[in-house]
Amino acid sequence: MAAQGVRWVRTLSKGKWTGVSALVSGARAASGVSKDMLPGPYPKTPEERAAAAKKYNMRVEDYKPYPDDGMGFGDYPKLPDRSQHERDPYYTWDNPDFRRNWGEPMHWDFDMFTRNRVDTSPFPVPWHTMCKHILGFVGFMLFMFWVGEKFPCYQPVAPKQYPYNNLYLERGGDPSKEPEEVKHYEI
Amino acid sequence: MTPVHFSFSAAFILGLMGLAFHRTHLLSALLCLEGMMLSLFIALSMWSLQLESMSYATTPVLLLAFSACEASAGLALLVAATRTHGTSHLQNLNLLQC
Amino acid sequence: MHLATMFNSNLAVILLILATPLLMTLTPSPLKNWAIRVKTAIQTAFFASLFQLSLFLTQGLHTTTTSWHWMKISTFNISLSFKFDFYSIIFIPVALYVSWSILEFALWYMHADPRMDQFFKYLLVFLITMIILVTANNLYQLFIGWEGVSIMSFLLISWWYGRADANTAALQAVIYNRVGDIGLILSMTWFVMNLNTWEIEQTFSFLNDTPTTLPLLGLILAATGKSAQFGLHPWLTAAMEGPTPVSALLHSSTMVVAGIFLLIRFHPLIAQNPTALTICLCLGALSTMFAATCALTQNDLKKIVAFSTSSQLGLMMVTIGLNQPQLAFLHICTHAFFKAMLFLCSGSIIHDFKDEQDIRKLGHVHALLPFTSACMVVGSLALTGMPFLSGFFSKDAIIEAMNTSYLNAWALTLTLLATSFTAVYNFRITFYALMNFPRCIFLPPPKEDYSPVRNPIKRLAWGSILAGFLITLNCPKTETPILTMPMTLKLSALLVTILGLLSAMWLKTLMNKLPNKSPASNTMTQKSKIPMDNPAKIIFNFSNLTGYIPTIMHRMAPKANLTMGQLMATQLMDQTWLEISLPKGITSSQLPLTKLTSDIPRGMVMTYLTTFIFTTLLSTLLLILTQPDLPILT
Amino acid sequence: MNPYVLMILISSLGIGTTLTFMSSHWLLAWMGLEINTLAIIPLMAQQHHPRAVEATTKYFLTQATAAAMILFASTTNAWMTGEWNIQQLSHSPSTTLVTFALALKIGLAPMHFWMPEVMQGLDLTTGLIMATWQKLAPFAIIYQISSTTNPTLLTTLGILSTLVGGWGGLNQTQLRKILAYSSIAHMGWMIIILQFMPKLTLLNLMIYIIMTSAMFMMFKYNNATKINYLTLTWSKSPVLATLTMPMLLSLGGLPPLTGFMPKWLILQELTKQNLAITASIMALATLLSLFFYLRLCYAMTLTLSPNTTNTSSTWRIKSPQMTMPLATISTLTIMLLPITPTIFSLIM
Amino acid sequence: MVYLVFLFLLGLVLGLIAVASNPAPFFGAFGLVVAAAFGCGILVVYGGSFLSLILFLIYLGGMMVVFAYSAALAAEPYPETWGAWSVLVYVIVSVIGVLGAGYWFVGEWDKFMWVAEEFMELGVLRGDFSGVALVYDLGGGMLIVCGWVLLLTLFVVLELIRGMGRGCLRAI
Repeated sequence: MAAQGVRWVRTLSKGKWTGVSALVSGARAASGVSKDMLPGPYPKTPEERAAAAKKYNMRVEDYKPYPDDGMGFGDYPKLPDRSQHERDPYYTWDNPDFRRNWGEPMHWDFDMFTRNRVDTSPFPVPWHTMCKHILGFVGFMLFMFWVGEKFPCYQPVAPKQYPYNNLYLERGGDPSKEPEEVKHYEI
Repeated sequence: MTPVHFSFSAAFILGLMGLAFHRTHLLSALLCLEGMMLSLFIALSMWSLQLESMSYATTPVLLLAFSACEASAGLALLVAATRTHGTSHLQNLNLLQC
Repeated sequence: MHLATMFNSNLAVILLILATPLLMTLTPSPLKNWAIRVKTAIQTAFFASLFQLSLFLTQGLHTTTTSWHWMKISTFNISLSFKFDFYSIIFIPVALYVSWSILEFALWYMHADPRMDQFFKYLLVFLITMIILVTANNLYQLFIGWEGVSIMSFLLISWWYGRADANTAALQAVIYNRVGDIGLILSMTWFVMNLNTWEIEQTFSFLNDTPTTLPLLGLILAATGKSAQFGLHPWLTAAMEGPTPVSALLHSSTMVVAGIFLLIRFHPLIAQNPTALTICLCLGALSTMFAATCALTQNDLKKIVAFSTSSQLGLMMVTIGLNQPQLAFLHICTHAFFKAMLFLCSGSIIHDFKDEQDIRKLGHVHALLPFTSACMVVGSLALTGMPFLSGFFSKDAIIEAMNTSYLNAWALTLTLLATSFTAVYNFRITFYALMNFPRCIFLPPPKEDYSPVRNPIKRLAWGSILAGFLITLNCPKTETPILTMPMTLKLSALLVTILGLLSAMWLKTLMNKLPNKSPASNTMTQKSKIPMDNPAKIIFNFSNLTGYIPTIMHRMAPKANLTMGQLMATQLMDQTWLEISLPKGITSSQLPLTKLTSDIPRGMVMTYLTTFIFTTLLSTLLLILTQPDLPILT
Repeated sequence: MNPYVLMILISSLGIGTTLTFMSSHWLLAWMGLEINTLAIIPLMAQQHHPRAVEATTKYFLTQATAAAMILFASTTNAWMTGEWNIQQLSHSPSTTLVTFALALKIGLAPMHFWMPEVMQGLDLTTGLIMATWQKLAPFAIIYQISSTTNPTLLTTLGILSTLVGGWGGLNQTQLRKILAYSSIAHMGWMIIILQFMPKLTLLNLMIYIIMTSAMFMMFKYNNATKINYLTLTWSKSPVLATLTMPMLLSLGGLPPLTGFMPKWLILQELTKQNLAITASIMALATLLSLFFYLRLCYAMTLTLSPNTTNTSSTWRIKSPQMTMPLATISTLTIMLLPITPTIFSLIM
Repeated sequence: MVYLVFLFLLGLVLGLIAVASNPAPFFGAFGLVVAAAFGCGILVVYGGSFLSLILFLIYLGGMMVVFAYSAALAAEPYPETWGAWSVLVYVIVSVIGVLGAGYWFVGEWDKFMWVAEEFMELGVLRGDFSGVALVYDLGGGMLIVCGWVLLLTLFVVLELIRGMGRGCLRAI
């Protein structure tokens, strides 16, 4: 399609009206997939399976179609859900960006497993352990914050000070005696 | 509804029915059309006669002229259809169906 | 000329100077040495901004200027207005100073890149949006700056767009930031609906007894996204995939503090809401502790520095939670200097060692790059809060304020723990990267005597040493500081740091006696499960794999979303809507009618007239029957 | 055909319609209709091939029946009320009869069967007259009796016509039949608004005539009578092929084009009269028509004819046909919407 | 007189039934003639003798010639009369329909008497006679229209049946 577009832009830019025909044929190409590009019917017999495997460039033992449950996958092979990220980065792939060779059958959800989407490489730590640990960590932190909120911490920075000579009378001191002077500062 | 009114209405509707339910000939259809025109002629005449309106007495004549024109055009079509289709049967006029 | 006018027009001068290189690119012929002009423009802008700063410091001017009414929707008014107060006037020179240094460094770092001019343009646009953000007086302008820095961050992280990792990191940055934006947009909507204004000052005064928890939660979410607090933090460390100048400028010193800056701007609102304060405090403490823990076991040089950034951002958040916005701002400013310098030093080391980032493979740098190493040590010390370096002034004040406040005990504990961890990971960088003997081959031997390398680092080193003192000196105090406190409290920050340092050195000696077997790093490459047989290993793995959060979140969320999308596209749309109900359903319902319509006329004149007569007679009869008083019967 | 005879026929065609326009007397209106019918008959049959004669015969029979019915109804009215004036058709059975007779004349839904077949038998020029000019005289009468007709009847006729016009056209590959069904659907739109705002009927008729004329002229220019001829249009006249797509969409009533104007105003008026359901049904029924217009667009612009070389040289041959009317009318077909207020104020 | 009028009206309807019941064109034409004749009778009874004359002359004199020619053109070997089953069904259904409708619609059978009584004897001044003459005076426009349409019909007919050597019927 892009090639068509380039072609008619080029022809139009020459100032020739032949661009119109390119436009029309280009538009025709844009009008959808042909039926050859769609998957064929679900293979039932072993011969059909072999033919389908050959059609998709696969060995018969690797070939496994999607279940025929009316979802319209037809004879398209069901490939394992493995991300491109998992593939060998040092192998010389035909298409290094996608880590994929020409003629290799494409996963039905290929765009879901490209390198910056879903990663299926094995975990260094089991999945459940990871989940348990992270949930435990967050739960513990939340709990401790709750505890910390219940028992807040306050560090007094100076002894308590009261007026009237440190509440001399109120503390039951002798009113007749002159209370000793209390100084809260020193110079 | 007076009997006269009823009579020409019945005559007209009978003509119309005949036109619609015709079976074979285009000519029958044209005859029915002519019958309808006849009943209309009588209706118009009776109307002007009953109301004694002199100026309306011309209308049946005018109607008659137009119906004559229509009839002759219909007959011409009959001839033309017979020429092209080889027959005047209306069932044969079915080239244009989908 | 009137002083205030000069003061106000200073920003226009700065923006004009910054925009000049951008305007110059409009000329049809490409300019040579365009990148240098950018650097010069920023340098000039910095000096120009000093004028405003000096006016502020001497005269205490701070103003708000409204220059243009942007749009007006009934009573709701959006205007172009700038705010020149303590925060923006201090921040602009700091940002310009740091950017100047970093851009000069980038002249050397990116010199081999064919699209260097574009890189500088991105950085310049980024800087302009950042200035728009900090000077904004209303939320609309702030939002423009906010989104501007996000976009530039996205573009700059994926600068090496051929690398899938860079793309992933850029996507992470943009997605996490969008999550934060939800909060900002929520708050903006709330302000419009309840207060009918976006002017920040007006929101404080218009508020009377309206519960503000919801917009504040939105703002905290926004800050969480932008400033990489716990939960939305993974993008910050992933962003290290970008070029080092980008990490230095965006992801340590300027852009990431935008979230904290937003909260500082809205501080009068937060101060009245205990819930928001508590959330800030706890979130900040959790973030600083978590990031420091992760930094402990990382082996990537830039990643350690990135986690330390994350940790310091958490500390700033804690300060917001302490109701001390000025201290948070102080920490933003001082942090900008030494964190930028640490990144530049790391960049210099990485570049000289042929893109080697693993600190286990570096070593002996102190002899090969003595100047860089010295500055790195200065930066590390400033980060840990060595007295009288710039980090001390902010960090010590924060810890002090914490100790003397009435607050959540666990938050205090975590923050102190994180402070001690700061010493541990900084020691680790110094010990592994700078000391000892070299552990890899480097040819040709690294050199550091290029002026674009030395000068920026030198400038930032001066900043790291002096900035804290200078800013503290000129910082007007809004709250009465606590003047007396026990000796232990006053020294607690230093004490925990020294404690951390000592424990790190003790661990190092312990490690030297162990057989040289790392539990994780060896087995990682073999793709087998790591044994989790004792608590130490569990904690180590948790820290080394950064809390498993990237693994879990970055696998589960895309998979769930993409699978759902696939199911919706195939099953709901294709199989149900398209195949059964809509197009196919319409087809099957219309087809019989279509066939009927075209089958009735068989080309017979009889059909036409019969339908005509039947329809006519039937409707006339119906008419007569339904209306029996018609004059037809007379 | 002899030019003098042609002149007589064409002028009679005009005289008939004019007589109907100017008369307020049923008899004179009937005479106008008759003259009109008589005048077009030789034009229809001028090719003298069997299909043309057959179409003419069918047309003649239906039109004569309808005309007789009109006269019968008006006579009944005169018998009952003594009134010959067209606008004073107060006897309601007569009104019903006249409505149906006129519906037969213009081809509304249950009485539409003659329309596609007659169109199919004609050449494109006569088809153009058939689809446009021949509608004028009946509409002149319909417009005058609009105040006395039965609303339920009109609504039923209108909805049915729009639906049948859509359904009928879906199955067609013959352009003239498609246009006939399109005409039926448009007639439905005109009839449904008649009781509420007869001016809109006239507006719709005007726009319909413009659009249909444009389509007929386009087909005439390309000598296209089947869908698959359309696929060659681009090689004959690329600009026209491009223009035809908006023309077809205008016929379907899509917004920025002329055809949207009457539909818009009619739907608005219906909604104002609290007939939202009727309006929705009409709008949905138009989607059926839109489908076959889109099919024409698709065939024309997105497909190539498989049997001819895809040469683009034929467009260089200058067509001897007159293109000025086509150019004018296609411009009108596409671009009249912006001056809706002007037209609206002119017609009101 | 009442019975005469009733008879004429009945004859008119029966004539139309004869036409509409679709016999062969011969018989259809015959039915039309009968109907026209009864129609003339009605007109005469109601005092329209001039109109009656026009109808009689034009229909029976002019039109029938044309119809006879055309009937010969569309001749068939075994024409159907009213006795044929298919036609008879039509006749019976029509008669029943007319009777039913008449019972249903026609209310006042006595009301038509006044017309008959008023025009009992022939007067000198006939309304229809002078009325028709008005076409040359006040209705001149109508006369022109009629003339024009007759001319038009001439050309229409000529155009329609023009064409030598087409089809199976040829101009001899």
